[in-house]
Amino acid sequence: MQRIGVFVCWCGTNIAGTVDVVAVAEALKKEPGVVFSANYQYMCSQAGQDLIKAAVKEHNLTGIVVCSCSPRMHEATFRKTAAAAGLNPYMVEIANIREQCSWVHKDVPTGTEKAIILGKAAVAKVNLNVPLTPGESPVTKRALVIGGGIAGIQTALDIADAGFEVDIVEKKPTIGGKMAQLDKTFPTLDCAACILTPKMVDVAQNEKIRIFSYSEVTEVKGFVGNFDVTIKKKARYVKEELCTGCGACTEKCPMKKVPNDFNLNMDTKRAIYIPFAQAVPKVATIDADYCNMLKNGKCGVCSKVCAAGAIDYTQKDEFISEKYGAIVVATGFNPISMDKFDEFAYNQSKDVITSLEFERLTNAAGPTAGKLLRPSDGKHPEKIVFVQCVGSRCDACNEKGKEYCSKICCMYTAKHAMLTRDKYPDTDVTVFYIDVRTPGKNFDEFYRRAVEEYGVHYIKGMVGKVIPDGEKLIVQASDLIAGKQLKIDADLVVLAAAIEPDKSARPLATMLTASMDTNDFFTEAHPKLRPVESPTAGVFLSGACQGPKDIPETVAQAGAAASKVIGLLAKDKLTGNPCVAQSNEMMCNGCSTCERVCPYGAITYEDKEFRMPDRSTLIRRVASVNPAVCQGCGCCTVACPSGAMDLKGFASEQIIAEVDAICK
Amino acid sequence: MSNSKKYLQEELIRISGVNPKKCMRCGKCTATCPAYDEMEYHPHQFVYMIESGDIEPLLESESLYKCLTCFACVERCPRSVEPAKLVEAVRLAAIRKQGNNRLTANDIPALLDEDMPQQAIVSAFRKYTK
Amino acid sequence: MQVKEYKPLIVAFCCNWCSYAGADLAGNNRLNYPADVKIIRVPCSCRVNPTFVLRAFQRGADGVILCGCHPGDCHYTSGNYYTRRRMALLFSMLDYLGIERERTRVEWVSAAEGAKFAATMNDFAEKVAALGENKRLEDLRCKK
Amino acid sequence: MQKINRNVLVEKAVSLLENGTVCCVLGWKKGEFDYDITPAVFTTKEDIEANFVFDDFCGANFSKYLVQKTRKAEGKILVFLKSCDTYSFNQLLTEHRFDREKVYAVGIPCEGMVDINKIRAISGEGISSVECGEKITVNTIYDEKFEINASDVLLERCESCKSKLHVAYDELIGEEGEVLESNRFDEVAKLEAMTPDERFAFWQSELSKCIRCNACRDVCPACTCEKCVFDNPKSGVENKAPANEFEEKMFHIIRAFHVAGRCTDCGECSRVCPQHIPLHLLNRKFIKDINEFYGDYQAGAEVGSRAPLANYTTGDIEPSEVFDGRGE
Repeated sequence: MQRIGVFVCWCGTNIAGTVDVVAVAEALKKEPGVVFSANYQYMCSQAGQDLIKAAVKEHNLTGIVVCSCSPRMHEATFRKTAAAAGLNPYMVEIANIREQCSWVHKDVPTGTEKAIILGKAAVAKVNLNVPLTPGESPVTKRALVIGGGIAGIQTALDIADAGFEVDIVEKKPTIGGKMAQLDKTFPTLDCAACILTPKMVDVAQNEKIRIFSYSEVTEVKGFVGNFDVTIKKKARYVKEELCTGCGACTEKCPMKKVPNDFNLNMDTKRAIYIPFAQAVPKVATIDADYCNMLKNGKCGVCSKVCAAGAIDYTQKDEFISEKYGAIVVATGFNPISMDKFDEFAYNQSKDVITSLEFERLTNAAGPTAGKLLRPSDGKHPEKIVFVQCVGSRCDACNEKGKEYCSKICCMYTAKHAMLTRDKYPDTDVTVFYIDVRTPGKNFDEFYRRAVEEYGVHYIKGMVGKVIPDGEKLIVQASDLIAGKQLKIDADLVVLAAAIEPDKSARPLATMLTASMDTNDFFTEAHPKLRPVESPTAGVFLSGACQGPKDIPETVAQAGAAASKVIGLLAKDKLTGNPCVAQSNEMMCNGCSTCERVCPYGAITYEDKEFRMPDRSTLIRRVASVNPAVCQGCGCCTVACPSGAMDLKGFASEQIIAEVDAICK
Repeated sequence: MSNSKKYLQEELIRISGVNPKKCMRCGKCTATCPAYDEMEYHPHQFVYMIESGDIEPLLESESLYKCLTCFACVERCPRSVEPAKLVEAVRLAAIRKQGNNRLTANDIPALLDEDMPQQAIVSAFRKYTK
Repeated sequence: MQVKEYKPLIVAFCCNWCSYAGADLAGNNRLNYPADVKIIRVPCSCRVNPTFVLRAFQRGADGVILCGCHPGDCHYTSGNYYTRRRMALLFSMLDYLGIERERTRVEWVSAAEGAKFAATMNDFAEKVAALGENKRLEDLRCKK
Repeated sequence: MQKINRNVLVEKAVSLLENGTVCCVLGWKKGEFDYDITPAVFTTKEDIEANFVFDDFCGANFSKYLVQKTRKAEGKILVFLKSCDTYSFNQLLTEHRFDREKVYAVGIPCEGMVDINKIRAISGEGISSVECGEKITVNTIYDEKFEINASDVLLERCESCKSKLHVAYDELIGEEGEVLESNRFDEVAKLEAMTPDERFAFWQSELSKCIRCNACRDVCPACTCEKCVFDNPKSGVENKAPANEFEEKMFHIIRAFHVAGRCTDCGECSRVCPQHIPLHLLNRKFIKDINEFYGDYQAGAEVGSRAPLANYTTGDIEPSEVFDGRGE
């Protein structure tokens, strides 16, 4: 039997004005388990808390009911008071007789009567309370960053800066991501490589950071603070530790017709390659689909020219297991495929390109060495048409595109238009837009400069179709403001393709039990207040995997994700919320229903051996809750058919006791 | 909007099954329209004018009979608004009025000539007659 | 005509993150609603087992209302979606057994909707009061 | 489809037992009377040949027995499954309630089982013997003799059979059937069309007959909990004996809700109820609602399907909208 103390607060006149606090204290004294009751002007004051502490000692209290303001206000306060008096803090219950009683009811008899009932419900609950101790779990002080674009790089650097070890897993042979493919960046027009490559070098040189390039995450087990991750290092047929990145192999490789994905297949590379000059790690990789040596054993040139002896044709995929305390997802984005947009003739003409291809065409390290030339004939285009919102802002039932605004297209199109006019003032540049969206520091000014200083024609209206006609592309479009249909003879058409999350994100989300929206963007724990955390504890989001973002936003989010990781890794132990679900193994059917409704993947199943009354053993499948992952929503408790699952702190028995107390 | 206008608007929306509010005013329908030069009001204007209830001018307009119903606008609309179906609905609203048949049997002989496929006349007759 | 003023007994289950906070806000703004409404705090509306609802009716409650975060806003991301299914089915079943459908309700009340909370409770209490005492689901054995 | 003969099943059982495929056989044997055929476990050829029964009274669904039996059996268990039983079989597999490897399932065709109560309605009390053949021959202690067509006295669940398709088996005897257009929701719809007062009166009169024998729970293939909530003092609904009419209502609502989305509508609850309460009307109400609110769902149609109550969509119907468009 509990020994419960009831403490009724006046809250000045806030409560005492409409509730007869003395009568409440008297009435509750008669409740089962109650051995002491008192009332005081301000329970939350030091004197009020001292009164509670003294009563706990004097009356040997095992439970406390405070009739006061909302538990959202002072539950934490009174739990601390209880703890200070040597009581388990979870032996405290609050009866909310202010916000939900004295403030909403007018007269004293009504208020008093309701306050007594609320008090009784709290007493009934405390009678069934048990001391709870928050679970503790150790924290592996190492973070994993999945994705080595600017988001992943920045997050890794920030975490490493705080003194924690970080591993980056990047599926491509080099880190750098999309930003490495860009030419200039808006709105300042500084060169992407100039600001990105030093960061890549920082990553390479930081002794806290390990890079797993050409690698993928294949399995994630465990939970916040204790993830077990398996990483597949794909065979690159080059010993990373020996390769000096001299490039002799790539020069001598006779297989020259390999599509160069770094340049979006607009030119070719060799079967052994280093994606670009500033690659990190600067290590060659053999493309097994094209290498003659790997395909039919006839060649071996790279091995002969490699002075370091780094070539290893027998290399196999390698699986590495590592432990991490936190995981940051930074899987980034890709432009959507233009295959379905027949009207823009992307597949019919080489001179219809996407904006990312345009970036490569203007990049000094690109296929044209930075000269803006038509992919079809290498001539200088005199008339260029840019089309915005290709595949963005589509209706939900439109299968070609995406419902959302891709956010970055307005600005990069303005940038492309401006740079073209700057470098080639003889070029005629037209941009077709639906809306120009430029919220961002110096963004609108940038767009206006493109129009006013650089003479880019902005036309409101969408392009209806692009018709290849000899060397020209006839762009049929509407000018909605002039009320005209236009037919422009263009030399080059640039499509601002919508962006979508990388395809690797969906299987990764499944592995992490992290939730995604219908567009495969990762969902944040709270859209406003926890934007860089996944609802799955210990999983954080960085960059465009969470939604379309430009570089400054990505870097800001990367830093924010890093700070969350640092906050987690700085702890030696994680103390959880003790109000978590718990399964009674004796009653568990092993049916998996709870596992299916758990939003956090906190429930797993294991085969457990039971001793039966007849001394035989029985192996049964039972649920077990990981208290470090469970957030205590209680959804599983209702889903459980046998009632084996219960929620500590809000046990079925306790809630039923409250119901009974109220309905008496 | 007056009641009669509102009624007409609702009628058109009902006949066509199109929600003009989904339009984001990109004008791709008009950009893609092969009959643009023939039309006084263009597909995006149909959508916009029906949404704003300004339907009378459309009912009067020759544009109704210039639309080829080729469905290029329907195919390419990013918002799945389906402008051609709205044009069709306005056309129906126009010809359903007493004496508003666009084409009568008497008009047909005059239209017959060597170059005109007869199928076109048949389908026009179906389309433009109550 | 009713001679004695009948006071219904209403049990409201409120989720900790939205609706309980909404109820607190109603208090902060001194928005009145009948004292017949007694709130039980649960972490999430999905913690409410249909047996709790039935238990309340069995013990003499005249109406039971569940309040949770708006769909899509659940603190636990998906709890209230399950609540919605469970209660839709439970309430439909109660109605099938001939228990007045006005005695049960699910309402989504956010932490900012103090006014909605008060208005909902006023409306619900009024509807339940109009039905009178809940005889159909009352357990006579448990009555004192 | 033709009726299957007992000898075919006996032959099958004996051969599987003798060649070591299975170690025991779940089958039917005669009970106290000709018409209370009961489930039994056979382990020898002799026992099977002597006592195995298959006739028009073999309604019992064996799926549930597999939960306990597979735990103890050394080898495989042979189980005969009618098409409706296979749904329960799959549902239990979905819930990981037994090890599929330990079962050898033989699907058998079924033309419907008969309801002894319907026979009694014709013959009156005092049935002394029943013989199943082309027709069912019933003798009474008053020396009366009746010849009844099985198709006239089918169990309710067989009259409204939802499927002759076997959704699970290792081996099928006879021809495969198909999912049928069933009128099984008609009764539910009739009740829905009543006024609340009429419905209340209907259920009050039905449920007040309940003697809380728990037969419905004990026979239900979805009720395989390690410990039933009604036997668990901590569940808040522990309740072993009848006290008043509400207790019964509470019991049946909770029971129906517990199996909602998992009930395959096998009809065993109504078959075994000694008070003849139409319990299937509660389960079918949930099934009907689930189909209407969340799209058609047949529990047990496939292993591993996600039960409607363990699932959701963001656009689900609101509880307040449930009654919209349902008249009144």
